[in-house]
Amino acid sequence: MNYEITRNAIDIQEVIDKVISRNAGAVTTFIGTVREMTYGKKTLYLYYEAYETMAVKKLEGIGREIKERWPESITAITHRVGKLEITDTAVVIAISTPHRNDAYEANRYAIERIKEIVPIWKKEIWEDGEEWIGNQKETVAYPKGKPEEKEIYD
Amino acid sequence: MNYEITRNAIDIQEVIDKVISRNAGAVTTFIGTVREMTYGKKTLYLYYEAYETMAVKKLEGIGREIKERWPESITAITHRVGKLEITDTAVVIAISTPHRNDAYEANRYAIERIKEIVPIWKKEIWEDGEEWIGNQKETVAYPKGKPEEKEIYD
Amino acid sequence: MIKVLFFAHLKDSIGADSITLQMSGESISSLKKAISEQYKVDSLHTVMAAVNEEFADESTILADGDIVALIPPVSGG
Amino acid sequence: MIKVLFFAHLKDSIGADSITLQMSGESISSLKKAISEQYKVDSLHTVMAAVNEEFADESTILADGDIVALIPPVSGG
Repeated sequence: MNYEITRNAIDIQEVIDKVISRNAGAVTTFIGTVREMTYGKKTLYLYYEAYETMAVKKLEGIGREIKERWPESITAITHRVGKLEITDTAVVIAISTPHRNDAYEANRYAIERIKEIVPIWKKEIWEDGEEWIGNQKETVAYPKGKPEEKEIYD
Repeated sequence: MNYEITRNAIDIQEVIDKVISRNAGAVTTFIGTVREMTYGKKTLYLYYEAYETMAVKKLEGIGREIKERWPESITAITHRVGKLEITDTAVVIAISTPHRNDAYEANRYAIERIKEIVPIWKKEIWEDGEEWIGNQKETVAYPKGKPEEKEIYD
Repeated sequence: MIKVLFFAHLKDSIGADSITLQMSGESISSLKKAISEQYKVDSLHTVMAAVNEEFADESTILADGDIVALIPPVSGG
Repeated sequence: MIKVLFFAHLKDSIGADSITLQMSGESISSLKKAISEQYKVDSLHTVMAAVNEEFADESTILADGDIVALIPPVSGG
Protein backbone atom coordinates (compact mmCIF):
# COMPACT_ATOMS: atom_id res chain seq x y z
CA MET A 1 0.00 0.00 0.00
CA ASN A 2 2.53 2.59 -1.13
CA TYR A 3 -0.24 4.84 -2.51
CA GLU A 4 -2.98 5.95 -0.17
CA ILE A 5 -5.78 8.43 0.34
CA THR A 6 -6.59 8.90 4.01
CA ARG A 7 -9.01 10.88 6.17
CA ASN A 8 -6.56 10.86 9.09
CA ALA A 9 -3.41 12.76 9.97
CA ILE A 10 -0.47 11.46 7.94
CA ASP A 11 2.38 9.81 9.84
CA ILE A 12 5.37 11.08 7.84
CA GLN A 13 7.80 8.51 9.24
CA GLU A 14 5.44 5.74 8.18
CA VAL A 15 5.53 6.96 4.57
CA ILE A 16 9.33 7.24 4.69
CA ASP A 17 9.65 3.72 6.11
CA LYS A 18 7.99 2.35 2.97
CA VAL A 19 10.88 3.51 0.78
CA ILE A 20 13.89 2.83 3.01
CA SER A 21 16.05 0.18 1.38
CA ARG A 22 19.56 -1.27 1.67
CA ASN A 23 20.06 -0.04 -1.88
CA ALA A 24 19.04 3.56 -1.10
CA GLY A 25 21.49 6.29 -0.23
CA ALA A 26 19.03 9.14 -0.53
CA VAL A 27 15.43 9.69 0.44
CA THR A 28 13.64 12.91 -0.44
CA THR A 29 10.26 13.84 0.90
CA PHE A 30 7.86 16.52 -0.16
CA ILE A 31 5.39 17.51 2.53
CA GLY A 32 2.57 19.77 1.45
CA THR A 33 1.28 21.75 4.41
CA VAL A 34 -1.67 24.11 4.78
CA ARG A 35 -0.43 27.69 4.47
CA GLU A 36 -2.30 30.54 6.13
CA MET A 37 -1.68 33.36 3.65
CA THR A 38 -1.98 32.95 -0.11
CA TYR A 39 -1.45 36.05 -2.20
CA GLY A 40 -2.46 38.25 0.71
CA LYS A 41 -5.64 36.35 1.51
CA LYS A 42 -6.02 34.60 4.86
CA THR A 43 -7.16 30.99 4.76
CA LEU A 44 -9.11 29.70 7.79
CA TYR A 45 -8.89 26.05 6.77
CA LEU A 46 -8.97 23.82 3.72
CA TYR A 47 -11.27 21.04 2.65
CA TYR A 48 -9.93 18.35 0.31
CA GLU A 49 -12.16 16.03 -1.67
CA ALA A 50 -11.05 13.10 -3.82
CA TYR A 51 -12.48 10.59 -6.22
CA GLU A 52 -10.78 8.14 -3.96
CA THR A 53 -10.61 4.90 -5.93
CA MET A 54 -9.45 6.67 -9.08
CA ALA A 55 -7.04 8.88 -7.12
CA VAL A 56 -5.29 5.79 -5.75
CA LYS A 57 -5.08 4.34 -9.26
CA LYS A 58 -3.60 7.58 -10.60
CA LEU A 59 -1.06 7.72 -7.76
CA GLU A 60 -0.07 4.15 -8.60
CA GLY A 61 0.25 5.23 -12.24
CA ILE A 62 2.58 8.07 -11.25
CA GLY A 63 4.58 5.49 -9.29
CA ARG A 64 4.92 3.41 -12.46
CA GLU A 65 6.00 6.45 -14.49
CA ILE A 66 8.68 7.18 -11.88
CA LYS A 67 9.85 3.56 -11.86
CA GLU A 68 10.25 3.69 -15.65
CA ARG A 69 12.31 6.86 -15.53
CA TRP A 70 14.26 6.02 -12.35
CA PRO A 71 14.30 2.19 -12.23
CA GLU A 72 16.09 1.94 -8.89
CA SER A 73 13.68 4.27 -7.12
CA ILE A 74 11.01 3.35 -4.57
CA THR A 75 8.04 5.71 -4.19
CA ALA A 76 5.31 6.12 -1.59
CA ILE A 77 2.61 8.79 -1.62
CA THR A 78 -0.15 9.50 0.90
CA HIS A 79 -2.71 12.26 0.37
CA ARG A 80 -5.12 13.33 3.06
CA VAL A 81 -8.71 14.45 2.42
CA GLY A 82 -11.36 16.13 4.56
CA LYS A 83 -10.93 19.25 6.67
CA LEU A 84 -7.35 20.39 7.20
CA GLU A 85 -6.21 23.13 9.56
CA ILE A 86 -3.32 25.55 9.00
CA THR A 87 0.05 23.66 9.21
CA ASP A 88 -1.64 20.26 8.73
CA THR A 89 0.00 17.92 6.24
CA ALA A 90 -2.02 17.41 3.05
CA VAL A 91 0.39 15.19 1.13
CA VAL A 92 3.61 13.30 1.69
CA ILE A 93 5.74 12.03 -1.19
CA ALA A 94 8.74 9.92 -0.22
CA ILE A 95 11.19 8.62 -2.82
CA SER A 96 14.39 6.68 -2.31
CA THR A 97 17.14 6.17 -4.87
CA PRO A 98 20.77 5.04 -4.69
CA HIS A 99 22.04 8.59 -5.41
CA ARG A 100 20.63 11.94 -4.37
CA ASN A 101 20.22 13.64 -7.72
CA ASP A 102 17.56 11.16 -8.79
CA ALA A 103 15.74 11.40 -5.47
CA TYR A 104 15.24 15.15 -5.94
CA GLU A 105 14.28 14.88 -9.62
CA ALA A 106 11.85 12.04 -9.13
CA ASN A 107 10.18 13.77 -6.18
CA ARG A 108 9.71 16.92 -8.20
CA TYR A 109 8.22 14.89 -10.99
CA ALA A 110 5.76 13.25 -8.60
CA ILE A 111 4.29 16.47 -7.20
CA GLU A 112 3.90 18.02 -10.66
CA ARG A 113 2.07 14.93 -11.92
CA ILE A 114 -0.19 14.88 -8.84
CA LYS A 115 -1.18 18.43 -9.63
CA GLU A 116 -1.99 17.42 -13.20
CA ILE A 117 -3.79 14.10 -13.13
CA VAL A 118 -4.89 12.97 -9.67
CA PRO A 119 -8.60 13.64 -9.02
CA ILE A 120 -8.28 15.59 -5.76
CA TRP A 121 -9.74 19.05 -5.19
CA LYS A 122 -9.07 21.69 -2.60
CA LYS A 123 -11.56 24.20 -1.25
CA GLU A 124 -10.17 27.27 0.50
CA ILE A 125 -12.33 28.70 3.26
CA TRP A 126 -11.77 32.36 4.18
CA GLU A 127 -13.59 34.59 6.66
CA ASP A 128 -15.69 36.07 3.86
CA GLY A 129 -16.27 33.11 1.60
CA GLU A 130 -14.95 29.92 0.11
CA GLU A 131 -13.90 28.62 -3.27
CA TRP A 132 -12.89 25.37 -4.95
CA ILE A 133 -9.37 25.90 -6.21
CA GLY A 134 -8.48 24.70 -9.66
CA ASN A 135 -8.94 26.57 -12.81
CA GLN A 136 -11.58 29.19 -12.09
CA LYS A 137 -10.08 31.49 -14.67
CA GLU A 138 -10.49 28.78 -17.29
CA THR A 139 -7.01 29.35 -18.61
CA VAL A 140 -6.67 25.64 -19.22
CA ALA A 141 -9.00 23.73 -21.49
CA TYR A 142 -8.95 20.05 -22.30
CA PRO A 143 -10.09 19.91 -25.91
CA LYS A 144 -9.66 16.14 -25.94
CA GLY A 145 -11.44 15.81 -22.61
CA LYS A 146 -8.36 14.46 -20.87
CA PRO A 147 -4.90 15.71 -19.93
CA GLU A 148 -2.06 15.28 -22.39
CA GLU A 149 0.64 12.73 -21.70
CA LYS A 150 3.48 15.08 -20.96
CA GLU A 151 5.93 16.04 -18.29
CA ILE A 152 5.66 19.41 -16.65
CA TYR A 153 8.09 20.88 -14.20
CA ASP A 154 7.27 24.41 -13.14
CA MET B 1 18.93 24.39 17.88
CA ASN B 2 18.13 24.02 14.21
CA TYR B 3 21.64 22.77 13.43
CA GLU B 4 22.92 19.73 15.26
CA ILE B 5 25.54 17.01 15.28
CA THR B 6 24.37 13.96 17.21
CA ARG B 7 25.71 10.53 18.18
CA ASN B 8 22.18 9.13 18.38
CA ALA B 9 19.60 7.99 15.84
CA ILE B 10 17.96 10.99 14.18
CA ASP B 11 14.23 11.49 14.77
CA ILE B 12 13.16 12.73 11.33
CA GLN B 13 9.81 14.10 12.52
CA GLU B 14 11.62 16.15 15.15
CA VAL B 15 13.74 17.83 12.45
CA ILE B 16 10.65 18.48 10.32
CA ASP B 17 8.80 19.98 13.30
CA LYS B 18 11.46 22.68 13.55
CA VAL B 19 10.54 24.09 10.14
CA ILE B 20 6.75 23.74 10.13
CA SER B 21 5.19 27.21 10.01
CA ARG B 22 1.83 28.85 9.30
CA ASN B 23 3.59 30.58 6.43
CA ALA B 24 4.88 27.34 4.88
CA GLY B 25 3.09 25.47 2.13
CA ALA B 26 5.94 23.14 1.31
CA VAL B 27 8.51 21.23 3.30
CA THR B 28 11.20 19.20 1.59
CA THR B 29 13.47 16.82 3.40
CA PHE B 30 16.64 15.14 2.29
CA ILE B 31 17.48 12.01 4.24
CA GLY B 32 20.90 10.54 3.61
CA THR B 33 20.87 6.82 4.41
CA VAL B 34 23.64 4.24 4.52
CA ARG B 35 23.65 2.31 1.25
CA GLU B 36 24.98 -1.22 1.10
CA MET B 37 26.48 -1.30 -2.41
CA THR B 38 28.60 1.52 -3.83
CA TYR B 39 30.01 0.96 -7.30
CA GLY B 40 29.84 -2.79 -6.84
CA LYS B 41 31.56 -2.81 -3.45
CA LYS B 42 29.68 -4.02 -0.36
CA THR B 43 29.79 -1.76 2.67
CA LEU B 44 29.47 -3.45 6.09
CA TYR B 45 28.94 -0.20 7.97
CA LEU B 46 30.08 3.42 8.04
CA TYR B 47 31.85 5.49 10.62
CA TYR B 48 31.33 9.27 10.60
CA GLU B 49 33.63 11.68 12.41
CA ALA B 50 33.14 15.43 12.77
CA TYR B 51 34.98 18.45 14.05
CA GLU B 52 31.80 18.97 15.97
CA THR B 53 31.91 22.58 17.12
CA MET B 54 33.05 23.83 13.73
CA ALA B 55 30.59 21.55 11.91
CA VAL B 56 27.69 23.13 13.82
CA LYS B 57 29.01 26.61 12.95
CA LYS B 58 29.29 25.67 9.26
CA LEU B 59 25.76 24.23 9.25
CA GLU B 60 24.55 27.49 10.77
CA GLY B 61 26.46 29.33 8.05
CA ILE B 62 24.72 27.28 5.36
CA GLY B 63 21.45 28.18 7.07
CA ARG B 64 22.33 31.87 6.73
CA GLU B 65 23.25 31.44 3.06
CA ILE B 66 19.89 29.80 2.46
CA LYS B 67 18.04 32.54 4.33
CA GLU B 68 19.74 35.16 2.16
CA ARG B 69 18.74 33.41 -1.06
CA TRP B 70 15.28 32.28 0.10
CA PRO B 71 14.26 34.81 2.77
CA GLU B 72 10.98 33.11 3.67
CA SER B 73 12.59 29.71 4.22
CA ILE B 74 13.21 27.93 7.51
CA THR B 75 16.00 25.34 7.64
CA ALA B 76 16.96 22.59 10.09
CA ILE B 77 19.82 20.14 9.65
CA THR B 78 20.91 17.26 11.87
CA HIS B 79 23.93 15.12 11.04
CA ARG B 80 24.75 11.94 12.91
CA VAL B 81 28.29 10.77 13.71
CA GLY B 82 29.72 7.49 15.01
CA LYS B 83 29.02 4.01 13.70
CA LEU B 84 26.08 3.74 11.29
CA GLU B 85 24.60 0.51 9.97
CA ILE B 86 23.10 -0.05 6.50
CA THR B 87 19.80 1.92 6.14
CA ASP B 88 20.61 4.16 9.13
CA THR B 89 20.02 7.87 8.64
CA ALA B 90 23.22 9.92 8.46
CA VAL B 91 21.74 13.34 7.78
CA VAL B 92 18.34 15.03 7.64
CA ILE B 93 17.83 18.40 5.96
CA ALA B 94 14.36 19.90 6.34
CA ILE B 95 13.41 23.18 4.65
CA SER B 96 10.07 24.91 4.56
CA THR B 97 9.04 27.70 2.19
CA PRO B 98 5.72 29.23 1.15
CA HIS B 99 5.92 27.60 -2.32
CA ARG B 100 7.33 24.26 -3.38
CA ASN B 101 9.84 25.33 -5.99
CA ASP B 102 11.98 27.11 -3.41
CA ALA B 103 11.77 24.20 -0.97
CA TYR B 104 13.33 21.85 -3.54
CA GLU B 105 15.97 24.33 -4.68
CA ALA B 106 17.02 25.35 -1.18
CA ASN B 107 17.25 21.74 -0.03
CA ARG B 108 19.45 20.86 -2.97
CA TYR B 109 21.64 23.82 -2.18
CA ALA B 110 21.99 22.69 1.44
CA ILE B 111 23.23 19.17 0.68
CA GLU B 112 25.74 20.41 -1.89
CA ARG B 113 27.14 22.93 0.56
CA ILE B 114 27.36 20.30 3.30
CA LYS B 115 29.45 18.17 0.99
CA GLU B 116 31.73 21.14 0.34
CA ILE B 117 32.37 22.91 3.61
CA VAL B 118 31.16 21.03 6.69
CA PRO B 119 33.99 19.22 8.50
CA ILE B 120 32.51 15.73 8.62
CA TRP B 121 34.23 12.63 7.29
CA LYS B 122 32.97 9.20 6.39
CA LYS B 123 34.90 5.95 6.66
CA GLU B 124 33.59 2.98 4.68
CA ILE B 125 34.24 -0.41 6.23
CA TRP B 126 34.18 -3.41 3.87
CA GLU B 127 34.91 -7.09 4.53
CA ASP B 128 38.44 -6.68 3.21
CA GLY B 129 39.39 -3.24 4.42
CA GLU B 130 38.32 0.28 5.17
CA GLU B 131 38.93 3.76 3.84
CA TRP B 132 38.21 7.38 4.70
CA ILE B 133 36.13 8.76 1.87
CA GLY B 134 36.93 12.16 0.49
CA ASN B 135 39.47 12.93 -2.10
CA GLN B 136 41.89 10.03 -2.11
CA LYS B 137 42.61 10.60 -5.78
CA GLU B 138 43.64 14.16 -5.00
CA THR B 139 41.63 15.51 -7.89
CA VAL B 140 40.73 18.55 -5.85
CA ALA B 141 43.33 20.88 -4.43
CA TYR B 142 42.79 23.98 -2.34
CA PRO B 143 45.57 26.33 -3.48
CA LYS B 144 44.33 28.99 -1.10
CA GLY B 145 43.97 26.48 1.72
CA LYS B 146 40.21 26.95 1.90
CA PRO B 147 37.20 26.28 -0.29
CA GLU B 148 36.05 28.96 -2.69
CA GLU B 149 32.86 30.86 -2.01
CA LYS B 150 30.74 29.48 -4.75
CA GLU B 151 27.58 27.57 -5.39
CA ILE B 152 27.74 24.11 -6.79
CA TYR B 153 24.80 22.00 -7.83
CA ASP B 154 25.81 18.67 -9.32
CA MET C 1 -27.85 3.12 -17.69
CA ILE C 2 -24.82 5.39 -17.15
CA LYS C 3 -23.89 6.62 -13.69
CA VAL C 4 -22.30 10.07 -13.66
CA LEU C 5 -20.23 11.30 -10.69
CA PHE C 6 -19.66 14.96 -9.80
CA PHE C 7 -16.96 16.52 -7.64
CA ALA C 8 -15.92 19.84 -6.16
CA HIS C 9 -17.67 22.91 -7.62
CA LEU C 10 -19.53 20.75 -10.13
CA LYS C 11 -21.14 18.80 -7.31
CA ASP C 12 -22.18 22.11 -5.76
CA SER C 13 -23.57 23.49 -9.06
CA ILE C 14 -25.51 20.37 -9.87
CA GLY C 15 -26.62 19.77 -6.32
CA ALA C 16 -25.89 16.05 -6.35
CA ASP C 17 -22.82 13.85 -6.23
CA SER C 18 -24.21 11.51 -8.88
CA ILE C 19 -27.01 11.04 -11.36
CA THR C 20 -28.08 8.19 -13.62
CA LEU C 21 -28.74 8.76 -17.32
CA GLN C 22 -30.05 6.66 -20.19
CA MET C 23 -27.15 7.40 -22.57
CA SER C 24 -25.60 4.05 -23.54
CA GLY C 25 -24.23 4.22 -27.07
CA GLU C 26 -23.66 7.95 -26.91
CA SER C 27 -20.34 9.79 -26.59
CA ILE C 28 -18.91 11.62 -23.62
CA SER C 29 -19.23 14.76 -25.65
CA SER C 30 -23.00 14.21 -25.93
CA LEU C 31 -23.25 13.36 -22.27
CA LYS C 32 -21.50 16.59 -21.30
CA LYS C 33 -23.77 18.55 -23.63
CA ALA C 34 -26.88 16.95 -22.09
CA ILE C 35 -25.75 17.66 -18.55
CA SER C 36 -24.70 21.19 -19.43
CA GLU C 37 -28.17 21.94 -20.83
CA GLN C 38 -30.16 20.17 -18.17
CA TYR C 39 -28.27 21.67 -15.20
CA LYS C 40 -27.29 25.04 -16.68
CA VAL C 41 -23.57 24.58 -16.11
CA ASP C 42 -21.52 26.10 -18.88
CA SER C 43 -17.92 25.38 -17.97
CA LEU C 44 -17.74 21.73 -18.97
CA HIS C 45 -15.11 22.41 -21.63
CA THR C 46 -12.54 22.65 -18.83
CA VAL C 47 -13.80 19.44 -17.29
CA MET C 48 -12.11 16.13 -17.94
CA ALA C 49 -14.00 12.87 -18.05
CA ALA C 50 -13.11 9.45 -16.75
CA VAL C 51 -14.88 6.23 -17.66
CA ASN C 52 -14.53 3.50 -15.06
CA GLU C 53 -11.70 5.41 -13.38
CA GLU C 54 -9.59 6.03 -16.49
CA PHE C 55 -9.40 9.35 -18.34
CA ALA C 56 -11.33 9.14 -21.59
CA ASP C 57 -11.56 11.10 -24.84
CA GLU C 58 -14.62 13.17 -25.70
CA SER C 59 -15.37 10.71 -28.48
CA THR C 60 -15.49 7.66 -26.20
CA ILE C 61 -18.77 5.79 -26.64
CA LEU C 62 -20.50 4.83 -23.42
CA ALA C 63 -21.73 1.34 -22.65
CA ASP C 64 -24.45 0.24 -20.28
CA GLY C 65 -23.13 0.10 -16.71
CA ASP C 66 -20.27 2.56 -17.28
CA ILE C 67 -19.42 4.91 -14.47
CA VAL C 68 -18.47 8.33 -15.80
CA ALA C 69 -16.77 10.90 -13.60
CA LEU C 70 -16.70 14.55 -14.58
CA ILE C 71 -13.40 15.86 -13.29
CA PRO C 72 -12.87 19.60 -12.94
CA PRO C 73 -9.26 20.82 -13.04
CA VAL C 74 -7.61 19.10 -10.09
CA SER C 75 -6.00 20.95 -7.19
CA GLY C 76 -4.46 18.32 -4.94
CA GLY C 77 -0.97 18.39 -3.52
CA MET D 1 51.67 27.78 21.56
CA ILE D 2 49.50 26.60 18.68
CA LYS D 3 47.24 23.59 19.05
CA VAL D 4 46.74 21.59 15.85
CA LEU D 5 43.81 19.19 15.41
CA PHE D 6 43.74 16.21 13.03
CA PHE D 7 40.80 14.32 11.61
CA ALA D 8 39.98 11.27 9.51
CA HIS D 9 42.92 9.75 7.61
CA LEU D 10 45.22 12.50 8.80
CA LYS D 11 44.57 11.51 12.41
CA ASP D 12 45.42 7.93 11.45
CA SER D 13 48.60 8.94 9.57
CA ILE D 14 49.87 11.16 12.35
CA GLY D 15 48.75 8.84 15.12
CA ALA D 16 47.28 11.60 17.27
CA ASP D 17 44.18 13.75 17.24
CA SER D 18 46.12 16.84 18.26
CA ILE D 19 49.62 18.20 18.82
CA THR D 20 50.97 21.46 20.20
CA LEU D 21 53.61 23.46 18.31
CA GLN D 22 55.67 26.57 19.00
CA MET D 23 54.74 28.40 15.81
CA SER D 24 53.16 31.72 16.80
CA GLY D 25 53.91 34.38 14.20
CA GLU D 26 54.27 31.87 11.41
CA SER D 27 51.86 31.18 8.54
CA ILE D 28 49.58 28.22 8.02
CA SER D 29 51.67 27.39 5.02
CA SER D 30 54.76 27.07 7.23
CA LEU D 31 52.84 25.05 9.77
CA LYS D 32 51.67 22.59 7.13
CA LYS D 33 55.22 22.31 5.81
CA ALA D 34 56.58 21.61 9.29
CA ILE D 35 53.97 18.95 10.00
CA SER D 36 54.43 17.39 6.58
CA GLU D 37 58.16 17.02 7.18
CA GLN D 38 57.97 15.92 10.78
CA TYR D 39 55.23 13.30 10.24
CA LYS D 40 56.03 12.25 6.68
CA VAL D 41 52.56 13.05 5.33
CA ASP D 42 52.74 14.41 1.81
CA SER D 43 49.14 15.13 0.87
CA LEU D 44 48.63 18.37 2.80
CA HIS D 45 48.06 20.37 -0.39
CA THR D 46 44.54 18.89 -0.51
CA VAL D 47 44.00 19.72 3.13
CA MET D 48 42.15 22.86 4.19
CA ALA D 49 42.97 24.69 7.36
CA ALA D 50 40.73 26.34 9.91
CA VAL D 51 41.85 28.74 12.60
CA ASN D 52 39.55 28.90 15.60
CA GLU D 53 36.85 27.11 13.62
CA GLU D 54 36.89 29.34 10.55
CA PHE D 55 38.50 28.40 7.23
CA ALA D 56 41.73 30.32 6.77
CA ASP D 57 44.10 31.16 3.91
CA GLU D 58 47.54 29.62 3.66
CA SER D 59 49.01 33.03 4.36
CA THR D 60 47.18 33.52 7.66
CA ILE D 61 49.64 34.32 10.45
CA LEU D 62 49.12 32.34 13.64
CA ALA D 63 48.85 33.90 17.07
CA ASP D 64 49.57 32.35 20.45
CA GLY D 65 46.58 30.30 21.63
CA ASP D 66 45.16 29.70 18.15
CA ILE D 67 43.57 26.35 17.48
CA VAL D 68 44.33 25.17 13.96
CA ALA D 69 42.41 22.30 12.41
CA LEU D 70 43.76 20.50 9.37
CA ILE D 71 40.72 19.51 7.38
CA PRO D 72 40.99 16.83 4.71
CA PRO D 73 38.40 16.94 1.92
CA VAL D 74 35.10 16.47 3.70
CA SER D 75 32.70 13.61 3.02
CA GLY D 76 29.65 14.23 5.14
CA GLY D 77 26.08 14.07 3.96
